[in-house]
Amino acid sequence: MVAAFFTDVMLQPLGIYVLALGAGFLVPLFDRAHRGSAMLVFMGSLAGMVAIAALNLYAIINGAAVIDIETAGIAPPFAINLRFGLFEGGVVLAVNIAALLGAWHYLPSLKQHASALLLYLILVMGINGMVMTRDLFNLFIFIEITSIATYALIGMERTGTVLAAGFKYIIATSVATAFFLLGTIFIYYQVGTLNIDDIISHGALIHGPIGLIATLFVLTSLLIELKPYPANGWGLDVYETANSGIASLISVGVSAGVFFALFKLLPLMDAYLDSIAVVAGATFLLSNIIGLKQHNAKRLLGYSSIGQMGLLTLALVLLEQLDAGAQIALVVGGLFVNHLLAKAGLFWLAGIVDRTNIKDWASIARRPELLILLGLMFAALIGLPPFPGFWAKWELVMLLGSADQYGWILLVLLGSLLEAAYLFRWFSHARKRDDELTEHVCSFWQPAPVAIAAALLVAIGFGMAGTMDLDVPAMFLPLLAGFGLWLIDGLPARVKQLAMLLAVAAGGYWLTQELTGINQLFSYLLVAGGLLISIATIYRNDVRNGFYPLLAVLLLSLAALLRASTTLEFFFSWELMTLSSYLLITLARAGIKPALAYLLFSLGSAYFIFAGFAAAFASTGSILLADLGNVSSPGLVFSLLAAGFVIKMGGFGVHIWLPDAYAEADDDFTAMLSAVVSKAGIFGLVIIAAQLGIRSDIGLDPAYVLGWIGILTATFGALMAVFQEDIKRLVAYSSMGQLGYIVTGVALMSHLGWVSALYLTVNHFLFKGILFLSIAGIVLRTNERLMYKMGGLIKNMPVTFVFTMIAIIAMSGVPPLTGFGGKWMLFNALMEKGWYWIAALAFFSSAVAFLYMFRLLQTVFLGQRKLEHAKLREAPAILLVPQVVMIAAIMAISAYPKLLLDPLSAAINPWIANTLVWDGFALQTHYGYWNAPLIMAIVGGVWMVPLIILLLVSLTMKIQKVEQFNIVYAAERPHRPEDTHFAYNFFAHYDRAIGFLVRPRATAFWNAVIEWSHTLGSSLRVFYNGNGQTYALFILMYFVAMVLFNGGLGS
Amino acid sequence: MIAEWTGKIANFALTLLIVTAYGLFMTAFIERIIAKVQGRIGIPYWQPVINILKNFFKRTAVSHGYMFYLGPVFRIAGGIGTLAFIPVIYGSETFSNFSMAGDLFLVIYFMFFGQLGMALGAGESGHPYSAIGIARGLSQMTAYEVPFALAVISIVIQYDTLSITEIVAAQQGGWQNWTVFTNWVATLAAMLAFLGMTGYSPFDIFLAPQEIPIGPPTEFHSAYLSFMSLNRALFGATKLVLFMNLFFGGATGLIELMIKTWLIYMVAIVVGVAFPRFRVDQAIRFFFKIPTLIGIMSIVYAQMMLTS
Amino acid sequence: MSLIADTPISLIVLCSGLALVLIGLWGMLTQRNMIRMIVGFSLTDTGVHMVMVSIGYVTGGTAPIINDAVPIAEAASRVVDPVPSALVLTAIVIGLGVTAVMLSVAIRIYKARRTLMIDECTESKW
Amino acid sequence: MIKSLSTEDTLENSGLSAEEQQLFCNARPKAYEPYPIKAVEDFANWARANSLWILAFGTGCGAIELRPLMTARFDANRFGVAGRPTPRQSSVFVIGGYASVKTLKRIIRSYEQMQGPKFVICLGICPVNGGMYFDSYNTINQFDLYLPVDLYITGCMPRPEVLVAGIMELQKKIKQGRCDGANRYVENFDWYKANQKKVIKNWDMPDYNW
Repeated sequence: MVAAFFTDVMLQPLGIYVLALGAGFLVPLFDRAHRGSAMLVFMGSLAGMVAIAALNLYAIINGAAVIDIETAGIAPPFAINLRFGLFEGGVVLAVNIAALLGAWHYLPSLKQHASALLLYLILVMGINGMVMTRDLFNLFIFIEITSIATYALIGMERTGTVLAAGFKYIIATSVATAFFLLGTIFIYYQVGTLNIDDIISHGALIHGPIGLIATLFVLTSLLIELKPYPANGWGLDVYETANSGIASLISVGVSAGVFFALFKLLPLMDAYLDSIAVVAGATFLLSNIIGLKQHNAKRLLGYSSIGQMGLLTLALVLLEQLDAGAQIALVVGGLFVNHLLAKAGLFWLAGIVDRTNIKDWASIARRPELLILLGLMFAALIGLPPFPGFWAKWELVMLLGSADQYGWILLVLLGSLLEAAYLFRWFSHARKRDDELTEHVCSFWQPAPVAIAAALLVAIGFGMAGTMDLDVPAMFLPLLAGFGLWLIDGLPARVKQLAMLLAVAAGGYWLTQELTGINQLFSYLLVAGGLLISIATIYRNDVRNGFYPLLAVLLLSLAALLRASTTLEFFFSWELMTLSSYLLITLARAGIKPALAYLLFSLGSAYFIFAGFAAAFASTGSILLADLGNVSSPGLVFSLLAAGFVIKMGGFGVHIWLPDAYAEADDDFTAMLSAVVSKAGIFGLVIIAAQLGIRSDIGLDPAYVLGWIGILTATFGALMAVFQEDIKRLVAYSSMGQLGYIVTGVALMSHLGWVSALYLTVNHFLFKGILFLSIAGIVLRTNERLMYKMGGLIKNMPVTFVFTMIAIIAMSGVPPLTGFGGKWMLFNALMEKGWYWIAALAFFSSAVAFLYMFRLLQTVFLGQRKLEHAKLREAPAILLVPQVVMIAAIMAISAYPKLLLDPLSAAINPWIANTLVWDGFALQTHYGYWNAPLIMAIVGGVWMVPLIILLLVSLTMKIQKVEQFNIVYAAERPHRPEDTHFAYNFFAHYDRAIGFLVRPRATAFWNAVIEWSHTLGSSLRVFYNGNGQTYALFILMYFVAMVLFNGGLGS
Repeated sequence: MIAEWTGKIANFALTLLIVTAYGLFMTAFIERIIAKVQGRIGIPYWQPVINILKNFFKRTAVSHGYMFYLGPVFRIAGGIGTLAFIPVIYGSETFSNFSMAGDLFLVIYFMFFGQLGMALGAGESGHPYSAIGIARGLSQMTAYEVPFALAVISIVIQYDTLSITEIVAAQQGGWQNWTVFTNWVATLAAMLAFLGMTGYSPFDIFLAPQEIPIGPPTEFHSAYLSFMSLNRALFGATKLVLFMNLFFGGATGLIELMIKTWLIYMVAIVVGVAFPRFRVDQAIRFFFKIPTLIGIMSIVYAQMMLTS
Repeated sequence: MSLIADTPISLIVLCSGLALVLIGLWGMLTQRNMIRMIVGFSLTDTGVHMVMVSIGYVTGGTAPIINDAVPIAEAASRVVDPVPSALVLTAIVIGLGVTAVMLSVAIRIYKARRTLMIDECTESKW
Repeated sequence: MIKSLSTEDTLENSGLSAEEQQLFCNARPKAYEPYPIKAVEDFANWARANSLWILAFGTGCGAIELRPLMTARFDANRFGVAGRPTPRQSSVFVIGGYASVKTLKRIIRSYEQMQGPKFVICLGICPVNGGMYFDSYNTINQFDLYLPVDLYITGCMPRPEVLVAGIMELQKKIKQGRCDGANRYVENFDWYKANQKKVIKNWDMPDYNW
């Protein structure tokens, strides 16, 4: 009998109500007896709700029928009925889980009054009811129950601020619900039933002004409950002031219920889909803009929450419009779960950390677990892989693309970018090691709910990945490796380094083994090269928490990028690479601020690529990279993708993130960034060029523009490098310039152009790797980055000097080393193409490059050595080892370029017919010829002969090796190395001549952009003046506006 | 094979000898002309040789380090190499050198080889004046490279080749085929750049014998110095040969070579004797204005030639 | 006189209900005192209830009790629709609850900050 | 070839602080033998004689007499004479008239920075016996106590013609191989140093300025 009751009632969805009400009665009783047991009952009943929802959902997923509960045993419409279908089940389960975890977090403050426990239960039950009920009036009742419970919970607080916010909330929602009631009754008046299904089936009966008013009242009050801009100040105030537990439940639970109600009633709203979309889209975008100005943690979360609800509504409506009902589960469901868990988790985190101003969040800088949770939640919110939001956004954008809704795509991506801006700014604040801030203390168990939420997010994201067509093991390998290494992050550095190298080697090999063609070439460059450079990381043996796992993630995601066969896989790995490199930059002490810029620009580039892929999908309907070539509008797709890749490579105008990021990152990681990571952009560029660029119908224009961008990047990169004092910034700018040549080479869309581009790519990898590793050694020894504070180091670090010199000759393009080949081929290709102006600029920029190259050698290695540097030792051997390998490669390629050129041209031949003509050792082009081995021999000869002569002559002389101050100093003697070493502002005269070209205009522009957006934000939030009546007025005006907008007067 | 290459090397050695001797002679000759302008007699013709020998016969020297020691070697290697890649006399196997190794682009880039090595050597001397001189010289170089590059591009468009031999071949058959007449715009730009290249006044600030005693070579002396003065003669002559090949129809014999190069050199000398010195930033701005403009025009001109 | 007599009672109720709603809103938007705002709310609420009742009324109808006085055949035309009345009961209860919570919150606000003026509770904004 | 220092041929640069010691070379200068083959030595001397690079360092009032040498009137270029702004490259040091103590310090440094063979010409009477400054507290009365002199051209002031004559005389001496001032300086290095340090009180430079 009991068992029967158990199975028939308790395990049914109805059991949720039974549990809630039953526990509601029991809690006060137990509370009288014993507080602990009351809490036990409370948690038990919540857990029970979760269990019931889970069991029934499981049953339904396994094909059980949708459960219809008819109260009082009478069929609808004569009695209220509830429904527990797939969607209801999912939402209910999610909400209950959030409620359970929220209760865990909220318990400390809940348990002060037993009634609070009761109210919490009622609140949860109300949400469940909103989701399940199929009766319009019943929906109203559940809304009110939820609201009352919420009011009461807020009212529990004693502080005036919270109460005031609560009162505004009450006023606002009660006005809204009053209208809901009116709408309901008018609908009943016309349809004669309250059962939602019947109403929908007799939707035709809703007609005339009354019908319009009725539906609009219902719709608008639901929208109001979802807090649309600008009628949402009341919600923000509650988010800001209320306890994090209640705020989280309002943000995810109540909104979820209302949102689902909207979803249920949507069939009635067909006429108003557009206005809903506009409202939702505006809310998403504008609340994210306003978020930029916000520094109050919980209010910021409120803005983000409102924005996310807007995005959800927008997605729902757009899918409805494109009648892509099939994807609702994936897109809306994904976004919903993402928002639910991440936002709830963030509210709880805010409760735990309990710092109002996000600038004070540095207090958790030394709490890695809190930081990781924060980062995970943020990543999930802006839809980075592997979280559900990523897949949902991907699907959404693809759908929008295929419907040519580019405006909406722009809005979604822009909003996400803004959200990323303020969320990760917050993360940067939290990362700052600010010592005077008191460190945050919290018990070990306090973050547990957040952790569980994060785990659920990852798990769901992983699950969703299974439903996409995606090579899951390959794509998740980086994360897996990173996780594994993170587990052993406590071990000594040497062990971690070894494990990292092994993991990358094995994983990289497995990922890239069966690649061919260009991908294979890049796999040597990115994976093998990355491995080579990461050997250098051994030169440090401090702890470096998180460095090695992230490095593994980075390198393996690069490998996965090469392996990607679909745009989805490509984008997935791309985002993974962006995220991991961002975090790696933040690991450096001063790297946090530049890292933010790096991340934002990288996300910008990623979104360009995203849009490009969407456009491609729109025209081909396939996400295979191989099908990119068949798009009907190659110009658009090419431009979008190229823009993305150029941003990632620090193209002219969007380069401002590059120098700071390169300069402030860890020294060995800078080498990785410049030599390896930057190649990802080149890879993408080459791929799309191969797929789209050589299409005849694309027209030369995008490629020509790309060529100009490339050469301008090269020129200005070189010019700006000339005026740097910081050695790393100098080489960073030079990196930018060199990449510019490569962009131009790719843009040439000719065989020779591509060969030169790839050749330059390999060359750039070699010499930039050497340069940055030598710099790492120098900085390690001198603890300086300003070049004028060094000097004369050739005496202490001869090996480093020689390596640097070779690298610089290889970069400068002076024969006989590799650089010349690249320049020669590029020049020939440019002439063949007839791009004479670009050729001239290329010539000029490579001449300018000499200035900074010489400055680097002169001011660091030559000139006067400082007294304190007299005892410096040579750079550590482990830093030199990779350099030796790269020097060897440079020498080999210089002496015998065929070694490199044959595979390069073989990789290109599938796309463009080979044009390399070999005459013996000499490479022939239409214009000229280049016989590298002979050049090498001649240069060797003409260098050896005078050397021998000089040695012979030296035999007849007494040559005295002298010290640094034995110089002709106008019949005086030098006094301090500092004032004898000509290094600071080395090219002052050059600055006087053409310095006006390199005043930081791009920086000024981007700063202005930041300024504008913040100003816009502050002017958009004037509505939130904190006055409850103003808020109520806005709500009223919202109703009026909706009615007018939807032709209320017309009909 | 071996014989062939030894032959080539022997030929090149001969060319090297002749060009160097000619360069030294030219230096003295120009000195004497300047002297005449100033109403003096001037140095004997063999003076440059004596100076070089004198420096070789120095018995003491100092060294600031291995890069300082190698600087002059790099310098003269740059000179010799540049010559090695240029065919000196058209149609003569003996004087074609190793021009089969690379084209005009190689020559232009190899010119930097010596300058870079020299700069490093001077840098290690630790003398501030060296660094200043090099900083000025390099900046000026980037400036005059612009009109020069434009002119080169223009004639590459015109002759549709980068091979110096072919460029010369295209100018054979009468003075009217010389670039200076067929593409005078490019020649004008290039000759303006040439003023900067030779490093005579008004573009000799980076040597500035008074303010920064003779700039980069301040610390060099003895054998180092003689290497460098040898190179100065050789490199100067090489540049003349290059300009003659590119713009003045090359030479079919030694006499023609000498007359033409002498005339080309005279341009720089006349300007140098007539004009005072530019400050380096003035020099840079100068090259970025009129000469660059002319260079741009020269490319347009060449394209018009192609179309018509 | 006759005008009022002719107009059906339900219409009068409806109009006055709507009027009440507007008056209530006017009160909530203009009165700064929270208690007055709450009064405004309950006016609105009552107005809504009146509207609901008026919707269900059938002119000259009797109570919705099916007996020999009202045969089933004529029920639809003769009896008042019972549903709105039922709804109104629930609505009243809920309105009551909401008003109660409002008042208690208002009281607490007064305790906490010694004022009932809504425009003095604007510290959380922007 | 570049030779490494052994202990006995180093100087203790007592004028320098310990910190500065490492910045200056402390090797003792070495004398050089003539070339083993006589013909080579003669040829070398001929070359040296015909390429006299004068250090452009006017140490006294006589410097004014050096300038006209390069003008059209005297045109010393004919004899291979040229001015050179850096001692490293010049081979002749013309002490233009009196040398004050203050200047002597610079003269010594510049002389030591010249590469041998190097020659010193004393111009005017002052370097011989102080001339009109014979009782001045800060003028060197007898120059060859401090540096080896190869040629005196007396007079106050000698005109450029005399200077030209002197240069030709110097050339003659050089050709005969009789100008070994540099070696004399090295051989009697300690004596010269002692004299120099006697008059130069603030000796803040290495004992030999390489």
